[in-house]
Amino acid sequence: MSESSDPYHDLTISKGAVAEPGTSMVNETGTWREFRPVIDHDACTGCGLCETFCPDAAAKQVNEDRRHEIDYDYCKGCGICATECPVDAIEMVPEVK
Amino acid sequence: MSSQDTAPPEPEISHDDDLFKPGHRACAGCGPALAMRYITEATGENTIISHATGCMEVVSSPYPESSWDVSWIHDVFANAPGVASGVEAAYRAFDEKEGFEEFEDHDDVNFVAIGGDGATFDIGMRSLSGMMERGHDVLYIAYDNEGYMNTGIQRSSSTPFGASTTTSPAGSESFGNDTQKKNMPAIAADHGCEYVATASIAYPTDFKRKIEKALEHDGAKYIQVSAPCMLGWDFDSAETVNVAKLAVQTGMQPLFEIVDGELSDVMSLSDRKPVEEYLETQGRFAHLFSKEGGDEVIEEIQEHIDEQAEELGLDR
Amino acid sequence: MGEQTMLKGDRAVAHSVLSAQPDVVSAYPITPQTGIVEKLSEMDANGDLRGQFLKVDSEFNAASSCIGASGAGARVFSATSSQGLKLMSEPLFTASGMRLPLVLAVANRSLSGPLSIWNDHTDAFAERDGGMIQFFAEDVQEAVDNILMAYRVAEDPEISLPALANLDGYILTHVKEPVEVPTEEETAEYLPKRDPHATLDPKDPKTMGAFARPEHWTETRFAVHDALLRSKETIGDAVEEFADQFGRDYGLEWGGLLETYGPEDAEIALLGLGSIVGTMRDVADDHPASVKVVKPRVIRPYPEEALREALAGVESVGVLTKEVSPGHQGTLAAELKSALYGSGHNPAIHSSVLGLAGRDVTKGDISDIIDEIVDATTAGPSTGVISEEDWPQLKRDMLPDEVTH
Amino acid sequence: MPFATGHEVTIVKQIRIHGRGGQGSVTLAHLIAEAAYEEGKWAQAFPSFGVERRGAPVEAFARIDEEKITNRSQVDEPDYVVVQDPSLIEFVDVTRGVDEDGAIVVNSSADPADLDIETATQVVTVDATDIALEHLGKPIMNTALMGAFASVTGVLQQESLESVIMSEFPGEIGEQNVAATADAFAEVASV
Repeated sequence: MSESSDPYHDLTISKGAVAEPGTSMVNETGTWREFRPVIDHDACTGCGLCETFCPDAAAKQVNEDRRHEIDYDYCKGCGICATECPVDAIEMVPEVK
Repeated sequence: MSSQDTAPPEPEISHDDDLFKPGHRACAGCGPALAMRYITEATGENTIISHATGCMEVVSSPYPESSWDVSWIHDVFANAPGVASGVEAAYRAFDEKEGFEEFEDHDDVNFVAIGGDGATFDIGMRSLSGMMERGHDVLYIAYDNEGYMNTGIQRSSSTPFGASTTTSPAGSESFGNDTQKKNMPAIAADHGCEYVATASIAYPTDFKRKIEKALEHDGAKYIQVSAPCMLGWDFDSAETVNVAKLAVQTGMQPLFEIVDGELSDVMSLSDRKPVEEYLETQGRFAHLFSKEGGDEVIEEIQEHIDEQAEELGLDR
Repeated sequence: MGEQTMLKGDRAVAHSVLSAQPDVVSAYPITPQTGIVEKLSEMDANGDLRGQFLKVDSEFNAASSCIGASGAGARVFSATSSQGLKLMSEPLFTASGMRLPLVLAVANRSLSGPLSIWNDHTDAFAERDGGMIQFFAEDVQEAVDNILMAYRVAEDPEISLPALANLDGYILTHVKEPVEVPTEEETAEYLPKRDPHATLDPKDPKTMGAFARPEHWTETRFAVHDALLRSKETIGDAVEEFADQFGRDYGLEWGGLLETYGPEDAEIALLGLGSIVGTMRDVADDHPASVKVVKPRVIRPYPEEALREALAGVESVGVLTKEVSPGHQGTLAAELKSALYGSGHNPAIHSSVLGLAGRDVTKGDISDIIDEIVDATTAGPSTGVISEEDWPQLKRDMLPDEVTH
Repeated sequence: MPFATGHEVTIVKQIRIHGRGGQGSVTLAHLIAEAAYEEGKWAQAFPSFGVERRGAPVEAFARIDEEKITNRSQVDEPDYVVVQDPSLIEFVDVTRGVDEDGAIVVNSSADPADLDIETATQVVTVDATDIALEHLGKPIMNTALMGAFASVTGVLQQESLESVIMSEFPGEIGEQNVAATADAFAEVASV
């Protein structure tokens, strides 16, 4: 996230507290995570269900080969992707603190 | 907290196309947050959302942050439909009057109002009734997590029979909530909404198709999407979609459309599961399995579902 | 120039609103406001009102839809009274925080209970702390003109707040008297097109109505407070330009925030809001004592400095107010006392609560109040603030047993 | 407004109308005020503010002055009283506060002396309902009553009555009402 899109940078309250779109990106909810989903790319079929069912838009297809990755900046570690993965290609592993 | 892997750099992950951006403060495994994603994916950019107070409003808009990449306005708990009525009327006026050429055409904008079940079934029902009765060109979407989760899991008139909440707790004399869920889709249909549907976050393709279909209709539209709350329903965050699926598969949450007042497109079930399989996944129903007499309550819930299934022609 | 004609107050206000051609009008009927929206409905039905008219389910959603439309960038109007204003109260408070201009005509009426449909100022004062500009009108002409000035100030990009244009229910809504109603051309000249600070344009998405945490909320409230304070100057400009264009002067001498009438060096001042001021003028003319009338045109922003100046020479002030804050006193008097505290000038303040819920205030009532002030003044030197409040119209023999006499 | 101080107490005339809900007391007050305004005077007309429904005794008020009227109280000391319905006299004190040099105009076929009104003020009767029936075919007596009021009090000119009636009810209906007004004016003048 660029500094200019950080809404807290030199924050002055706008008239009526009108907020700019998409600025929640500054809040990296990955810090909430206790378990981290790890994708076994060999087992992954690229079906995309992890992406479909991620409440935080953290599971994403990243190339045309249907490779999927987890955006650990935002993944809260809920584990839905691991539960819904039809080929058990996602494992939840404890975050190492 | 960035990755400390020594593996080759991960490919770039882009959120450019997300209209409900990450960084929102919903619980891990939030069902309603999935609904917000699906709504924005289906409506696209040319959308103005009027949002009621509630979980999804609070988690998405702590000033100066916003998860919304579409135009969005929140006012109070009870008035999202009233606010949406005003937005829609303003665009109608902009179309008809001179001097507003810089605004999008009314017909090119999707006017959407969103509220939880508390905002929809209870406190905002007058506002919703007025919006529907007047026929504003607004799609109202109720995300239904069956209670006041934002304020700490109190019962609403959407809370199912037998569910324990903080204001309908199971106790020595109580099996939890003692009323049946209010039938909002029927109420919406009786207002003359051309398009009414139920949906589930477990069936996103169906949900998004229904949103797109709803938006093809002029006037007021109503969609109610079942969106389990891992916190309020008390299940593991990884199970949100499974619980939502079970709600559909047991007939607890039937999926259907009402178009021009006629029931249609019921998602029928070839092998409807007993409701127990759904109830046992959630702590809010745990007392039904541990307390004497709980089996009778489960039976009552099953009977209610069976009656509803017959009315809807749910069983294949 | 709009021609002077005989019009009923509610109809005249509707004509004034029409001249501003709001994009969205949204309202719900309530006595004694209804005549305003009935007339606007007729104007809508005849195609004279070019905006949208929403006949909503409640005042709550009248205010709500006005907020949505104002957020979208529209000029909006609603009208209400009493319980209706109460029902609007929740969204109205948000409109100020969101800095959305709305203009409402409020036909002032008592609040239940017991139910009463008649005039006093309980409803307006109950919204005092909402961050709204509040104008009061003495006669139909001022009610008509305040609509335009309310738009002018509310929609000023530097202010951007909701404004209530108060007019006394029945007394002004239901009286027929001569009034000039501005034409659309005149109003267009006076009132610039709205220039909103943000809109709900999908091409430039914004998030309106975000929630603020403790680290930011204080600043948003201060901004509203500051805008209200700054609005005094904006009102002054609006009154000045109004006088230039329409030839009617609403207290230019006092920055448009109040008007005075009577001898400058009077020993006694009478202070009141709205239509009662007209009757006060008549009494001041006839009474042998030297009396001037002081009429605040707004209660928010509060015209503190102007009041201090206008009351600078007087020995006593009679505050005649159609409201009371139970457990304390009439707010109009309480606020005057706070305005004079520390000013170095300490006139005796005689507060009278009267005219509640339509009880007729006669010239005799007002004359008696002046007599009492004269008696108190001649009885000895000014004792400063007199905290005991008088209820001159109270029928003590009718009070319930529980009342301690 | 920057009023000059020391407003002269001029010829303010205060009128109170007694009628029943549905008889158009407010309309009559409006017509009187409008006719005065037509003559270049300031005028004010307003109802007694109530929740009364059809048939209940109601009052309406008007004030006429050479200068702007600012008084907002109800009319308790009228110069003139107009009674639309004589059956009210039994229940309502129509003389309340009336000026002794003023007049009470009653819509009645009876002789003033036969009416049960105790007052030092002049009482005049006119059968406005009959005049209305004759000219309009309907018992809508307000324009006739206004003619009688103008004639008795001298406060309003016949021309201004005509002008107000014609602008309020253009066409044939207006003409019929003007005729009724003129009839009543003449009838009372001849008493």
